[in-house]
Amino acid sequence: MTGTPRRRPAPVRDFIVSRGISGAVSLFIVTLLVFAGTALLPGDAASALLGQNATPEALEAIRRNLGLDQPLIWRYLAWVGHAAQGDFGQSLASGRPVAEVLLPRLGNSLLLASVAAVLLLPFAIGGGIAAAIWQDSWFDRVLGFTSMLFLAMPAFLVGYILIYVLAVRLGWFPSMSVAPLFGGASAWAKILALPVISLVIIGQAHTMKLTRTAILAVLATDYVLMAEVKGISRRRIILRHALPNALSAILSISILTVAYLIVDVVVIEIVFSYPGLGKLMVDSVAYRDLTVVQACGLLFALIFIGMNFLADLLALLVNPRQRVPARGA
Amino acid sequence: MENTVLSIEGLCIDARAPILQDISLAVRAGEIFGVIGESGAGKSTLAMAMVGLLRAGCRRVAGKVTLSGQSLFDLSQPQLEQVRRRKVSYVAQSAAAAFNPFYRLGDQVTELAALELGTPAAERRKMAADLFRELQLPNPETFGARYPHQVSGGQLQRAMIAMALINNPDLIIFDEPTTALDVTTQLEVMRLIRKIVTARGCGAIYISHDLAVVAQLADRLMVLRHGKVIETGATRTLMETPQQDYTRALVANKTTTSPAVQARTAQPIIALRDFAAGYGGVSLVQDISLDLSAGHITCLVGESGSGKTTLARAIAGLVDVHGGTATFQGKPLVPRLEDRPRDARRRMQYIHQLPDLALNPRQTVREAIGRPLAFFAGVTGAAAEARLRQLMRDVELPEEFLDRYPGSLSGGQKQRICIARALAADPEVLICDEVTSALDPLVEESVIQLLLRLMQQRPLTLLFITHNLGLTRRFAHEVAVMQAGRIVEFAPAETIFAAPREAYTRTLLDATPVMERGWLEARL
Amino acid sequence: QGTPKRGGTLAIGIEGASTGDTLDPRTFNSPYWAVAAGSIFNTLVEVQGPANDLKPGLAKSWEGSNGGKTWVFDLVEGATFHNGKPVTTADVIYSLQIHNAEDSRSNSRAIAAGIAGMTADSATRLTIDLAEGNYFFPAMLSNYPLCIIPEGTTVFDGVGSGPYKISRFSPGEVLELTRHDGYFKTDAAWVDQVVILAANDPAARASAFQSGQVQIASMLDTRTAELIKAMPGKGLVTLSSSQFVGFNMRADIAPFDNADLRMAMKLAIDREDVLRRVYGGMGRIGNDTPIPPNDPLFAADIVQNSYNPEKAAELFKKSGITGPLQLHTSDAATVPAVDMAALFKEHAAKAGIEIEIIREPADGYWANVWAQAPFHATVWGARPTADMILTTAYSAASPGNDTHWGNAEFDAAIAAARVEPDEAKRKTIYAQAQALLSSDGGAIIPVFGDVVEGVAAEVEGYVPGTQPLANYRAAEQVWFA
Amino acid sequence: MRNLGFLLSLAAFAVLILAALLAPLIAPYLPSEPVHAPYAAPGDGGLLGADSLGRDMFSRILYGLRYTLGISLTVAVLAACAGVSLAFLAAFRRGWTDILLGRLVDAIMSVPQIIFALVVLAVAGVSLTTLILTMAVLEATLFYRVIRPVAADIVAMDYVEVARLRGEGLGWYLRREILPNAAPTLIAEFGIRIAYAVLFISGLSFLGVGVQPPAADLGGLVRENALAISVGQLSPLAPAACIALITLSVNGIVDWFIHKYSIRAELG
Ligand SMILES: Nc1ncnc2c1ncn2[C@@H]1O[C@H](COP(=O)(O)OP(=O)(O)OP(=O)(O)O)[C@@H](O)[C@H]1O
Ligand SMILES: Nc1ncnc2c1ncn2[C@@H]1O[C@H](COP(=O)(O)OP(=O)(O)OP(=O)(O)O)[C@@H](O)[C@H]1O
Ligand SMILES: [Mg+2]
Ligand SMILES: [Mg+2]
Repeated sequence: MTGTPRRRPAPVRDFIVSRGISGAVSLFIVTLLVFAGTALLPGDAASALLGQNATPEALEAIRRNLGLDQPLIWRYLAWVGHAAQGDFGQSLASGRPVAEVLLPRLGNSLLLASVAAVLLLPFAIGGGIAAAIWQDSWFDRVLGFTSMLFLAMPAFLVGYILIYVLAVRLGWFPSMSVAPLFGGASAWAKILALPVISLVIIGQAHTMKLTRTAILAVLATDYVLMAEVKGISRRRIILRHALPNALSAILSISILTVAYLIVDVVVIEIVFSYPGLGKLMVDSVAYRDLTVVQACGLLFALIFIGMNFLADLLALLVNPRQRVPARGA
Repeated sequence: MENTVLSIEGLCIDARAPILQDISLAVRAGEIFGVIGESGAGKSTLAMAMVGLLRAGCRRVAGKVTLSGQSLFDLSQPQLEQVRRRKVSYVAQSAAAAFNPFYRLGDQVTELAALELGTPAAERRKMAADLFRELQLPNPETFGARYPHQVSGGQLQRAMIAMALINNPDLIIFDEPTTALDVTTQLEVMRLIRKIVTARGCGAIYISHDLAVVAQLADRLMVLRHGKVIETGATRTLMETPQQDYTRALVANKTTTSPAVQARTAQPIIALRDFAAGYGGVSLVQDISLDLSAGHITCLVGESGSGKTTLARAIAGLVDVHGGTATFQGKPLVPRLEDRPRDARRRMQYIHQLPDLALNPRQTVREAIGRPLAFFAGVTGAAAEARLRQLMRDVELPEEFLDRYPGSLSGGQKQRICIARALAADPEVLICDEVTSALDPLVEESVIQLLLRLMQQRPLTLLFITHNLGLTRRFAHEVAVMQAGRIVEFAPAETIFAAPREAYTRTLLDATPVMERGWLEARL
Repeated sequence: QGTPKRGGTLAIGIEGASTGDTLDPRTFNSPYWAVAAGSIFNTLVEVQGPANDLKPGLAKSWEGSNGGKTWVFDLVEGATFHNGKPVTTADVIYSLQIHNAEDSRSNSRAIAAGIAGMTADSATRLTIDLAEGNYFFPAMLSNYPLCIIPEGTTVFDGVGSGPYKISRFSPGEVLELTRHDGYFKTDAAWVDQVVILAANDPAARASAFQSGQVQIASMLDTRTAELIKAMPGKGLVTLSSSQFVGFNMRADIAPFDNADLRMAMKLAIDREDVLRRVYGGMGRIGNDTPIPPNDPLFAADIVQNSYNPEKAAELFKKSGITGPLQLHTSDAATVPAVDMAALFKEHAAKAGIEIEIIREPADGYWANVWAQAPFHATVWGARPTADMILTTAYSAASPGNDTHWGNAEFDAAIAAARVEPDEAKRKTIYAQAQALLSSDGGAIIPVFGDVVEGVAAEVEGYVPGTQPLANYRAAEQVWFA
Repeated sequence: MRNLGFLLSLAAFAVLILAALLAPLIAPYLPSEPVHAPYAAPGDGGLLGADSLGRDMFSRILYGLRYTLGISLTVAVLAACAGVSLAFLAAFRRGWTDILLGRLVDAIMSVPQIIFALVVLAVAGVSLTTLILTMAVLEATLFYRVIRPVAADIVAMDYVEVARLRGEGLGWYLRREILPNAAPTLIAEFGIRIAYAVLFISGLSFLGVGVQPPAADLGGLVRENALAISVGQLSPLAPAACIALITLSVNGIVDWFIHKYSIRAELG
């Protein structure tokens, strides 16, 4: 073998294919779950839509309109088919296209997640690395204890304390994070402040703990010991020998943190009335807004599966063992 | 001594319990100092201490380590690092784990040159290429561009030696550098080490648990056991006139031989014809024709990866059979384990290489041995108890061990339990896959003795897999030599050792170190 | 209070919004949409102040004749919609008619259905004929869903004639409005922008008000009111409102089709305790009718239902009903509803009646539980006239009859009151109706809690009415000091 | 240090369990009894003050503990039984069983848990049974994900092969070979799942789909009294602190356990 082969390395291609297939299978099961779950919601959509004034004829008409008279399988296929083209139908509650309802909320969720991630990741990952390097030092212990504390706290507690101290007492930030039209960027910053702070506080504990574990695993390897025996300085060992190898783990952790920030923040959205996807889904479940619930569920799963895929792919790309084929070319 | 590169005086290291006690030694430039000891004796701990490093949890209680005139444990961290960079190198047991998977080999090998001298990249590539050439690595110019996972174990080990040479050290520490390699590669690495030390005139520490290897390489020897020095001296003196019982036992000419056996019966107990087996459609062993004679010991030898285990497991029904025929006592052997009748499963017992993994840590010895009794023969209660005690006596273990968990037993004891468990089924054939290779030489010998005694007591046939040709020579009735999934030679032991027919068999025999003086020199 | 000033952005936090909201006036059915309607639209007639005085809206004057059966309205001149189109009688006719359309879910459908015919005498003069006489008809037209939109609107985009027009509408989230420059009332709409925030959670509303994020907050918890008032810059307005929280027993199905059981339940709740614990003492005892004691039409002479565990136990036994009664409640029917249910359970237990409380998620409550479960919490906002609440909530034919109680005598009484011009006689008729409701009706209305609203000190011009947020028209009234 | 933490955690957890068990004996009042003035401060209104209706906060917390702990423990036990047996089965059977279960678990886990629970509870209606079952299904997937690789490692051990060579039945493998060896991980995971379940049920109650009033678990208590927090009455923080104390003490115990048995701790 001379030199690395030019063509796209087979492991990456194989990975994309195999993970793509398994992701698709997961997604397929999710569509089944989501569809079955929402199709079983009590009181069918038609009567929910018409409320008290429902006459049998009107109900029948609406059912026909929504395709509710079709067999379940057919409805499922139609739904998946349309969804694949980005058409999630109309919101049963407001009659607007679901995509129109969803997109601004998705934007809000992404905004909140990315701002929180930008603040959270450097802090949490840096903290995790530092805690691993100075394992069992007072720094590590304090960090360990505080993160354990925050992991133990229910999210709404953090939210309420922040509202009380920063909004009610100090009046620094608005307590409700509803998007403002009048006021521009600084208003946005104020609106995002409290949910972001809560997410940073709650999320950092988890991310930091994962990072610390990942770094410790690398620091315990033979090649780090070897570098030490070679007389390489501590600093260089950490920066050049340990960190690159922990990189794939850190990348995965970061991406999964972002996924968590998009997807798993319902309680925070409720506490601050933040108009994100989670709140939309909670509200839509309450209104029996089937089409929106279906779309939300699918979107959540898609984000989650996609993020996991991305995490694994990045981990693969930074790891030469995975990226470059073994012997020969 | 003026040209002493390393001296250790009264070194004691504790973790929770003492690991090293009162170690003293001195190594001169140009000599190879051998350290021999069983697993866990403290060899690696000692090697680390030689570069002033203590593993996490370890504590130096007393003693001094002086390397190139500097007392390592008195130095500041930067000074210590400098000494490590300039004066000493270390070759680890597992090269695969000791190379950073993230960087190319060339960069890792020349990292110190870049750090210490600021050598530019182009020059470093040349340096590395020269070293690779010296170490007879393939394509020395481009070898450095590979990642660790792209080269073989033996090549990696040599790359590690190259890395050790880059800083022209006063002392190189080899910590079991050949343990993970097969005999032919081992011989090459041994030759290299000898050549380098002679050529460069540096001092070397060679650590191993294999007396034959150390005896060939080292000028002086130290025997380490349970963290204590048993004996130190010139290799020749030590080999010829050992002072301590332990050393004597190590050195002793192994006298056991195979038990006298009946002539080969016409009807083999197991017969394979054109047998092929493997995983997932790929045949890893092919064209196997082999007869196991009742009451005989058949040794299966061959280098690592040649398919020994695969073949044994195929016979046991654990690997898919792809073709050929197999008979057991004249009747066809059902390929799939699950399809075999219970009695067939009983009559053939398999003993694994690593007793640690073969015993369920959450079952007492009584449960482990008692289960086959209950399962195959339905023996329970008092009858079972009597059988259990008998089996413990058979494998020469105290009856109290019945209530112990495997965790509190030594490796040799565990392997005896595994043997007892196999015997509990009252088998006719025992398949032993390297059952002694994880054990220390003395323990290995006692287990072999046990097997031989058992064979005299009951009608047992043994298929014994090993890579230890010395053992095979003393012990086997027939030998089958495997290479690349085929049996290249199958003959009575005397024939194989006296007049090997195949070139491969000869290479294998030739590369196996023996304790005779001058063996390595003859092969340089 | 100083002189009115232009400028500023007013933020209002109020409950009752949802992601399914639309701008179709026929779907308006919550405080949030009442206030939104009051900011975007106009009705023909408005009510103002504690005495429910009728004021001109888009109609500058009106006149009833023919025993309250024929009404003539004259529209103001110069009123325009946000799109510049002038408001005409055609628009008014269209706006009222849509409530009676076939697919209408309007809570004002009954009002629209009572209209026998409408004639546009000119662009500004309109004659409305009613099927039956009703002297309260003008007041009824102040009901917020009856707001005026341009004729022919099919895509409901929120174009109205009101003081503010929509800049952004995010359902369940926020409604952002800017001043309508051509607004026909020249002494109103002082602030430049209005933001109406969906604040369904009472705690969120309270903290938004305290943190200064909103200047006006609806429905604050009475028990914590004092603590908020103590904060600098935070003013409170207390309304002796006819809004109430009650429990509905569906009189049409088992088990509450049993009158003894209904009375047993009415006697099994300790009204004094509810007033003290749920409303911090701020409110008035109710007598299971929607008419509060401070209303001039309140029937003071009829029997007051009050806590009597022994009698309740007796009636309960007599009813022959056993087993726990499931009471559905939710935050949607306000926090007091949840608390009151918990207290009710305690009180009833003393009478040997077991109540099992089912708490429903807030947001689906109105669609799925209210008016449907046999025993559930309800809340009714203040209405400008006694007739309206009695008709909407208790007449057999009304879609809003959430107790499903049908009593011909009662229906006849309120129909008679509507056409009775004599006040004293009217009062007697209403007393009779109240007696029927109180003794037989399906509603338990223990207390009329005062409504506490937060109005920041810098907000001026706020005229409290009987309905929340200055009869829902706070946005056009106030200015910043 | 770790031992101290362990002892403190153990003590705290024991106290909490005892408090829950003995609630009727310890609590000065019934949890539903309005005995103080609404929002009475600690001191005038019992040990921890009163809630909005004047019910005794301390008594309500004691009874709330019963719900929170009872539900969490039940959920963890159910989830462990289901998740662990499926994980064992998948690790042992391999093939389609493994693939199908793995995909199903992946799919369930790719919908955020709280959303999943909300949908299911909306479909099935909120009751103690549906609540516990829903949570148990979700937790079972987490059990599965952690235990399956552990079980797979064990299945790959030679001693399992020894049993296979003998021809043992499925029951023997699962009960005698895999279970005892997976036990430390399982116990640690069990602890983690309890802590998670505590937070989960609190979250659901907070969203209004958990324990129904007037009964309240700790999360429900926080929600009920959220209003008081916003006006600076801090007594509702007591139930929240209680939730934190439970999870903290369980974590402390698990941490020690993980350390003692050198279990590779899987997070999240
Ligand atoms: N950090 C440590 N803490 C506690 N005990 C340790 C530590 N490192 C090693 N030990 C123990 O010290 C003893 C000696 O270990 P060491 O690795 O030096 O043995 P060795 O002779 O190199 O064995 P092997 O042949 O298996 O490599 C062993 O019993 C080991 O368990
Ligand atoms: N489960 C498996 N699936 C696929 N290939 C395997 C499997 N197990 C072993 N092999 C491959 O089969 C070949 C023969 O392996 P086997 O273990 O039989 O060799 P061996 O002679 O026993 O070696 P050693 O001396 O190292 O034990 C090797 O190349 C190995 O990589
Ligand atoms: Mg070692
Ligand atoms: Mg092998």
